[in-house]
Amino acid sequence: MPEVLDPSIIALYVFVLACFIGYWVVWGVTPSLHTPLVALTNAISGIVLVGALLVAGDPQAGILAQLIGFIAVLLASINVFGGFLVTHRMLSMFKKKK
Amino acid sequence: MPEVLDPSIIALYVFVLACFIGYWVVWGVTPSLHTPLVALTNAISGIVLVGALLVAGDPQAGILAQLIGFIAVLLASINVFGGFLVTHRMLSMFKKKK
Amino acid sequence: MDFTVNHQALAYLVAAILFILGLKGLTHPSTARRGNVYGMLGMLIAVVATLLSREVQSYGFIIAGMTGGAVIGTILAQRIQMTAMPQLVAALHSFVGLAAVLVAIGTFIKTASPGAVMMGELSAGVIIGAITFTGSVIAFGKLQGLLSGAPVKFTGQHLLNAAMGLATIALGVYFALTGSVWALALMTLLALIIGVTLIIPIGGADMPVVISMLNSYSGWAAAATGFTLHNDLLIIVGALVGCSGAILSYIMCKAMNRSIINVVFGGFGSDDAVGDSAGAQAAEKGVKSAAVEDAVYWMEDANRVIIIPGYGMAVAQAQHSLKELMELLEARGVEVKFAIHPVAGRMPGHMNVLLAEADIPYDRVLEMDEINPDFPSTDVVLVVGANDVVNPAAKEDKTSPIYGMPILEAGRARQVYFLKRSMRPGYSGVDNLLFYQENTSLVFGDAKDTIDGMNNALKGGGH
Amino acid sequence: MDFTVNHQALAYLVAAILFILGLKGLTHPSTARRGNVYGMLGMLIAVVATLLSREVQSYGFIIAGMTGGAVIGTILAQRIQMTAMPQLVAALHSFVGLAAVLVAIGTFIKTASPGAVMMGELSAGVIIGAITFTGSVIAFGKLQGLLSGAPVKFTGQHLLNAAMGLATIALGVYFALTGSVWALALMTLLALIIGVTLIIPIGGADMPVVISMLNSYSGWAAAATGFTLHNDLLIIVGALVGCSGAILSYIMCKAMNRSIINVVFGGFGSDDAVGDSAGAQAAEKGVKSAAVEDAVYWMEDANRVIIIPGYGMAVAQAQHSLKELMELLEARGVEVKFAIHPVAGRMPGHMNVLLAEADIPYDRVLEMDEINPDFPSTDVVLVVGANDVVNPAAKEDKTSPIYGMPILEAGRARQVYFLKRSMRPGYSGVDNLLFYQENTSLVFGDAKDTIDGMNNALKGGGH
Amino acid sequence: MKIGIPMETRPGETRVASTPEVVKKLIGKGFDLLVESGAGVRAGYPDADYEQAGARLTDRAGAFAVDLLLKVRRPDAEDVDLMQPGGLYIGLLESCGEDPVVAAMLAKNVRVLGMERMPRTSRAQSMDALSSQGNLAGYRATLEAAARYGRFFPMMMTSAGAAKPARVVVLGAGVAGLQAIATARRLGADVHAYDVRPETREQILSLGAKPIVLDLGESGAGEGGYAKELSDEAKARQQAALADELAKAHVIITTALIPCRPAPVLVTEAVVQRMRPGSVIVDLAAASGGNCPLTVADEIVERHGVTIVGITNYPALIPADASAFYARNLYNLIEIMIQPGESGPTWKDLAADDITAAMLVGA
Amino acid sequence: MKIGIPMETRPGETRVASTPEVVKKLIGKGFDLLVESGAGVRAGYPDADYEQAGARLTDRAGAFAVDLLLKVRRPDAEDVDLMQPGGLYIGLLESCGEDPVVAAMLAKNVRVLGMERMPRTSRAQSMDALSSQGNLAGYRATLEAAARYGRFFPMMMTSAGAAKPARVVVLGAGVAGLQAIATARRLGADVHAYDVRPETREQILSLGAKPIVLDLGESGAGEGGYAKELSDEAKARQQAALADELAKAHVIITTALIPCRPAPVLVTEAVVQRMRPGSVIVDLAAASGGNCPLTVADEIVERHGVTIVGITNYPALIPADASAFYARNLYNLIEIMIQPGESGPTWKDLAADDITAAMLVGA
Ligand SMILES: NC(=O)c1ccc[n+]([C@@H]2O[C@H](COP(=O)([O-])OP(=O)(O)OC[C@H]3O[C@@H](n4cnc5c(N)ncnc54)[C@H](OP(=O)(O)O)[C@@H]3O)[C@@H](O)[C@H]2O)c1
Ligand SMILES: NC(=O)c1ccc[n+]([C@@H]2O[C@H](COP(=O)([O-])OP(=O)(O)OC[C@H]3O[C@@H](n4cnc5c(N)ncnc54)[C@H](OP(=O)(O)O)[C@@H]3O)[C@@H](O)[C@H]2O)c1
Ligand SMILES: NC(=O)c1ccc[n+]([C@@H]2O[C@H](COP(=O)([O-])OP(=O)(O)OC[C@H]3O[C@@H](n4cnc5c(N)ncnc54)[C@H](O)[C@@H]3O)[C@@H](O)[C@H]2O)c1
Ligand SMILES: NC(=O)c1ccc[n+]([C@@H]2O[C@H](COP(=O)([O-])OP(=O)(O)OC[C@H]3O[C@@H](n4cnc5c(N)ncnc54)[C@H](O)[C@@H]3O)[C@@H](O)[C@H]2O)c1
Repeated sequence: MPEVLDPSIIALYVFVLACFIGYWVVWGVTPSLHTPLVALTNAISGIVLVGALLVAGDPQAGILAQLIGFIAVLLASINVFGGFLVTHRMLSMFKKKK
Repeated sequence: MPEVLDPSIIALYVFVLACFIGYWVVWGVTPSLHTPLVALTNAISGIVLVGALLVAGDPQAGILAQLIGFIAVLLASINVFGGFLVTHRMLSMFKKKK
Repeated sequence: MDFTVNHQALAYLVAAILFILGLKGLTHPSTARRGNVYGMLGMLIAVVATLLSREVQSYGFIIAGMTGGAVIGTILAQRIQMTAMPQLVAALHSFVGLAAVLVAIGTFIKTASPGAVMMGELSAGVIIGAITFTGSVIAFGKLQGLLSGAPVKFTGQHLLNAAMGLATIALGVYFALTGSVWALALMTLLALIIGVTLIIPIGGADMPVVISMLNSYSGWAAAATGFTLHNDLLIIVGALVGCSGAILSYIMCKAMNRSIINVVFGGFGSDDAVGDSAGAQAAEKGVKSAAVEDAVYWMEDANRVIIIPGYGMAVAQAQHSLKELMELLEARGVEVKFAIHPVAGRMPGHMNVLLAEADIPYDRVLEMDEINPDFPSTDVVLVVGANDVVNPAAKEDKTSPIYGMPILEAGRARQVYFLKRSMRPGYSGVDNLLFYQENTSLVFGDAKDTIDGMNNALKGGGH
Repeated sequence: MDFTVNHQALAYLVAAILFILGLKGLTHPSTARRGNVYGMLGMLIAVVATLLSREVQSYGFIIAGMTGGAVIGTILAQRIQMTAMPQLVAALHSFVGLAAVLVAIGTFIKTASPGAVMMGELSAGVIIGAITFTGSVIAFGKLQGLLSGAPVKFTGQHLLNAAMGLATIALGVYFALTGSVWALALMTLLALIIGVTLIIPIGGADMPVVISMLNSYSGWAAAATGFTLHNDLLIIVGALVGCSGAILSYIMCKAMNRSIINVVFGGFGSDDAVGDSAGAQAAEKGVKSAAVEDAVYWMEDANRVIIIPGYGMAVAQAQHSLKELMELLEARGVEVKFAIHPVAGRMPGHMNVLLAEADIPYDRVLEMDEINPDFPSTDVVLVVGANDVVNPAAKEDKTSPIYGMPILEAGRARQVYFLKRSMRPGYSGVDNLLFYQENTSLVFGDAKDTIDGMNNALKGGGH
Repeated sequence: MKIGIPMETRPGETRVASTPEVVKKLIGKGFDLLVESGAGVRAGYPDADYEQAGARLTDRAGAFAVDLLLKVRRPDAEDVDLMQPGGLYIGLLESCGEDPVVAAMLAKNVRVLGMERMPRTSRAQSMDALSSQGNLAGYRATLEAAARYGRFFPMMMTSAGAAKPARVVVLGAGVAGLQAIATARRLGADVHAYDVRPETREQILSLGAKPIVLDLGESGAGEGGYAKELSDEAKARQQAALADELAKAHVIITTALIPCRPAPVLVTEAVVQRMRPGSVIVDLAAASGGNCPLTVADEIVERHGVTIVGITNYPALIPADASAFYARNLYNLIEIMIQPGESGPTWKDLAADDITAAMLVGA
Repeated sequence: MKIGIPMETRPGETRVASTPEVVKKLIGKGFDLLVESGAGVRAGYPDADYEQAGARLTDRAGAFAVDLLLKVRRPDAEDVDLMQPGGLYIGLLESCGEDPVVAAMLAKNVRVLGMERMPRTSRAQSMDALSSQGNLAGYRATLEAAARYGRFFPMMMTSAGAAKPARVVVLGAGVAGLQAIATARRLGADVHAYDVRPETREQILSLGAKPIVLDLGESGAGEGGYAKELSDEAKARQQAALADELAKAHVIITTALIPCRPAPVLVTEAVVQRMRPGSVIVDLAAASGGNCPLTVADEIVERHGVTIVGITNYPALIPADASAFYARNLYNLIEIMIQPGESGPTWKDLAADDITAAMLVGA
């Protein structure tokens, strides 16, 4: 019955709500965790990997697009693996008492 | 090209994200504002008015549904008007210096 | 028509943002009014966007309902006594609950062939709405004094509730699968009963938390309605209200030293833990107890605060913390004085020794005769572990053993906060008449801890 | 295939929730590792859900790319020196930026007939990604020492940036409307240049904030990609990273007493306000400065903390605050001692008088000879307005006027925090060699304010 | 009605029963004030100030021939001769039970109000001279101890070495004892204190000092806030249990008193022998026999290398404030005793009020 | 090598140049210690303790016939006769410029190290007797003031009335002055202080007291941390500007000194007249003529109702710690003067070290 909603609007809903969450989630971070937090955020921003996979994994996209996708997958993967690992290493420095 | 996403899933996205926001939004409230905050939240929950309007305003729904909708509109409206006003009155008590 | 679903969706998004900002605004006094305005604006946009939508075609019922609601709501809110606010909020809640039930049923009726998912969502709306409705009615009754404030308990209560809960859910599932109107009706009935049995065992002192909890329920009911109607605004706002209401209940419980489990599941063992706390005793005697933050809220904003230290300040060794409190308040432009009663403490000059140790400047420390005239123009008096020296019985009660002793006239200030650990009397063993005065509240706890808490709050430890 | 878009969407939702919980976890030490694990899990679910989707059909490039990325990423992260972490993060950022650009271009190529909206979203992804890419490369260069850390400035810089920015946006709009590949190429080029001109004027001291800012950019790039692909996960995570990165930059700026405007717009007037602050001077001399919270973080968790008061403690009258700090730390099971140098202050026994005034128990107050052996086994030394009495020059530098004076061997502890207002020397006028030691940081500010800040943080004022 | 303020003649006494400030207030109430010339000089209140306040200066006889005689110390036999029959005496009596001087006054039809007999009720607190003077004594005695101790009271870490804080033990935590604790703490000493009344534990803590807790098997709390005498058994147990604590002390200030009983012995000679040379004992109970048997009243002696201070009248060493406080006590008392009449104030029925009834010495 | 510790014979002196603790350390360094019997008794250090530390007890002559003579106070002419030619003297000289006794010592080929001449460098701080004794003096003088003041130092609000805190003014914020400030603050007084050296303002604040700031048109800061004498003009301006502050004071503690110059006059007779009867002036500059012209050295006088305390030797009133600190100063000094040799320690070249070079009195 009802008209169909433009998917971009739904995307906008999701975007706005996620922005609010992003706004609140890091308040109150301990200063010593600033750097690890940046590292984790960096690792998470490797989520473009998902986009890269869609480009690289689509055989209909043509070889140029797939090649571009391949590089994107490579770069994003470095970021994902490197980012989480670096975060892990930083956090390991925080040896707690006992 | 892509299959169509079930709208309930999008609703779920929105719901989950809104829950996170609800979780964070009221932390740190001053105790003296507990009661006004409850009052405002109450007023806002009068948003069922929107649902009530959709029932009451749909002539195809049949007279029974519309009557039910009418009562719902009435109740929800009382809540909306009463709620915001009561909040306002409570906040007026907080007369600040000068 | 020009106003497409896309326009509507954008308008709803704006409304949702306004609601979020509104709630956030209410967390701090300086933004609270603005927050309320945001909330109103959000509601206005939501209603207008709905009315403009293609689905709404006939306006008769709507105009009648909204006008009626507006008139009734406004009158209620205007006429109500400040002290009756909690009842009003409870009453309003019951309306939301009932409205949610009606919307769900109305939608069921108007929808040609509702699917199982939709009917499931719909049942959720009905159940939660119904519980909210009767629960709020009971809360209203208790607060209004129509029902006894005492918790009503019987054995097997929780078992019964659980059984009814399961039955309700089962009926909901059955309804979703079959669309049986009888199942719907029975389910609604059972949910209404659960609302009663859930709230009736909770004592009057817990009602503020209950109201906030019901608030949360009404949010979930709205969200369920949103799922039924595929209305994102209802989902967002419902989730928002549901979640923030739950958190708020938790925060309130913590501030009142209550267990949230108790409150949600209707007086679960509420008699043991909280039973004989200082706060409970105070409540029994009709003495108000307050949280640290309440006192802070009023002091922060005062023009003049007078601190009356007594023996309890010495026992708690709270002098250094008091110094800090003084500095924090003065930094906010509050005038702070210490009023020393000649026999405060247990030796002559007891308070002087300790205040000097904490390096509180002498010009802030005044004798009884000097400061007594200042009390009527004082916003907040903080009585820190003193008792006998502010007891009006010394002036009013000829039979009292302290009759005839001059006192610090703390009771004449606008607000009095007593910092002490219990309802026990002071050295003289005489009950303090000042406790029962309208403008007096007791903040229970060790004086040093309490003042440290105040300092923390003043330094913005709240957020 | 069994794995429908609905399943994928649900998996994405779970991933998004895990990312949120991950970020939240990283805000507190006790949940930080768990947070990282949540993040990894989220990524795993996201990748698997994507690979299972119908759109992904050929796996060759993917396997090659991911394997290569995994190997390179792992090696980089393992091999890197702890001190080179910031560079690594900068480098990783540049990869994300470039990847975002490539994904956008790849999508453009593969999409048969992209609409104007999609191409607009796509340009946004390219522009932000490109800025992130070159900006991160510059930041990397500065941190790695390949480029000078000094801010590079020229007149008209901001004007140029603004002009280029406008041009880029114009090209983006043009591209969206026409689909001109040349516009796309030119736009990309300009954006790459902006990345350089935006970061090059920012000084080395601000790099941590810049990195966090670029982080935020990479989030927005991901979100833009998400809009292009109609992928909710990318949108959510992008917005999350974008927003939290921005807030984090703001928080870091506040902690470092920097203006966020400066950093975002490349050294806007950075020379005047911040130029000659204590922190800047310290940085010039190669002395580390730290925030209150850093010191708190290490003290909170220490087994033993030694406080060395000096004349500055007396000037700041910080003794009462120190008493509170002692109590707060002891409540956390930290052993706290005060080490008194024989000539600390300006009169014999100066520190004793003040510590006694604050009622610090005598058994916590130790003489130099008693406590010197304890420093090597001490986690944190807090030097509160003392200077000469901990200066190793007294032992090491024969030409120093204080040569031969015995000192408190603070430098042998694991961490030393100096609380003072500036880089100025103490009574003797001699520069303090301890400042330059690896394990030393300076916390600038009035000692009382700083300690009050610590107390506040210890009381959980952080949240 | 005439009020007389004679000079105090006991050796070493420097106080005076009223100050110019209070004299002025009394005159305001309608009294006629007769002050012996020179009465306040040693307390820092010259004759001129009394005159300015409205009093008449007079000789000794003039100050005694009054309706209301205000004194600090107990009168001598000769003083009684000068008193006016039918008059009223208010002052300390310094006696318990049989007292010829009081008998003589009563015989002369002088009504006697003994300041020691002030009840310890909240209302009477502002008239309680034992409290006000005890407070001064506690403060001044601690200064005496500090001045006679050959070392620093406070901890002091200097380039010429470190001084450990003096270990001060205060025995008896009544009014004087608590003020002694407070003053010693102010000076930075490490203060420990002991009293038989169990409620003092918290009071000692409330001043930041450390209570010494002994188990005597019985409580020493008596009536009206005072202590009662212990059984012989408990006394012995107390001495033994205290000995180690006291031997470690560098300064002991004793204030333990029991009304109308000899002061309990708390610091034995054996303890004094064990103390470090140069230590100081200040015995505020010296007048009642002392809490240390080696104390000599009104003298400062050295025994076993320990200085033992037997000063009995500390308030006289801080006469300006001591007189001011005492005068205020008397004023507050007089206020409840009178009613305004046409020709000046008249006495109320002294037997009717709790306070005056308790203070009135029976025939 | 022999070190001698004679008894101090100046009237009122109770200190001793070394304590058993330090004696033991010196013996550990290889010295032979000769202590005049009874030397430490008045300071609380009995002969037995010295013997136990390893010293030999001897008569006066024995304590003088040594290689290193340690004294507190300046020697008498007769003392010089007992000294061993070629020996070394360390002690206070209490003189500036021409000094027959020092001349006699030098004539006898005794090398003289004057403790007053200790340079004020960081390294010398632990040997600086003027600081260590000044510190004690500041503390003890304040106790003296409190004991002689007829009222409470602290604020005291009681049921018998309220005592206002004593207003204490400290003049000269050097070592003694700062400790006086600290002690008066501890006792709860309302403390104000003044010094000519501008850097003292912050130091006064750092003790929680209130600085009095005057504009003299010139700075009083001299060399080596000491003050210099003001011009006559500035002196007059200072007296006038201080007068009102001082007249309000209840207790004045003066410590203003200028090396080798008469003490500046800060409290004029006119100011004393304006003070409230019962006030107290403690003049620590009494030995150098006093900061108040009415001060009589070594006496306590009353002028215009004000008690003026002229005690010149406060450290002698707190002899145990004073001796201990002084002994530590000497020990720290001796440590830098010797090198270990085969048969005990030997002297380094005293002219080579900054400190001893400055202390050495030239011929
Ligand atoms: N000044 C003198 O010379 C002297 C001498 C003897 C007797 N007195 C008598 O003592 C009384 C003095 O009056 P006041 O008002 O100072 O004392 P008070 O009447 O004895 O009251 C003290 C109050 O402090 C509270 N308290 C004790 N410890 C505490 C802690 N740690 N934290 C918070 N509160 C604490 C107690 O209540 P909770 O137990 O509920 O916490 C008590 O009610 C008068 O009756 C006076 O006559 C005075
Ligand atoms: N004890 C004695 O009898 C005596 C007598 C005379 C001289 N001295 C000499 O004084 C020195 C004592 O050493 P010390 O380490 O105690 O002091 P110091 O070396 O003089 O250093 C004090 C430090 O405190 C800092 N400070 C001042 N006010 C402050 C405030 N409000 N908040 C935070 N920091 C503040 C100053 O740095 P900022 O300006 O950067 O804040 C200064 O570096 C020695 O050189 C000693 O020889 C001692
Ligand atoms: N109006 C009032 O409420 C009021 C007025 C004055 C005093 N008081 C109370 O009365 C109490 C006693 O007052 P006081 O100082 O005049 O008493 P006090 O001078 O008679 O005795 C001094 C102290 O010695 C203690 N003592 C006696 N025998 C002892 C022993 N064997 N060992 C150790 N200590 C011993 C007593 O307990 C008392 O604390 C005080 O606590 C005071 O608070 C009340
Ligand atoms: N090794 C060291 O670094 C070291 C050692 C000892 C003292 N000092 C410093 O030297 C300074 C002076 O020491 P001192 O106490 O031995 O000095 P002092 O005893 O010679 O004089 C006492 C004080 O009187 C003050 N004074 C002189 N004339 C005055 C006047 N007309 N009005 C007011 N005040 C006047 C002086 O400024 C000085 O502060 C102190 O500040 C101390 O910190 C340093």
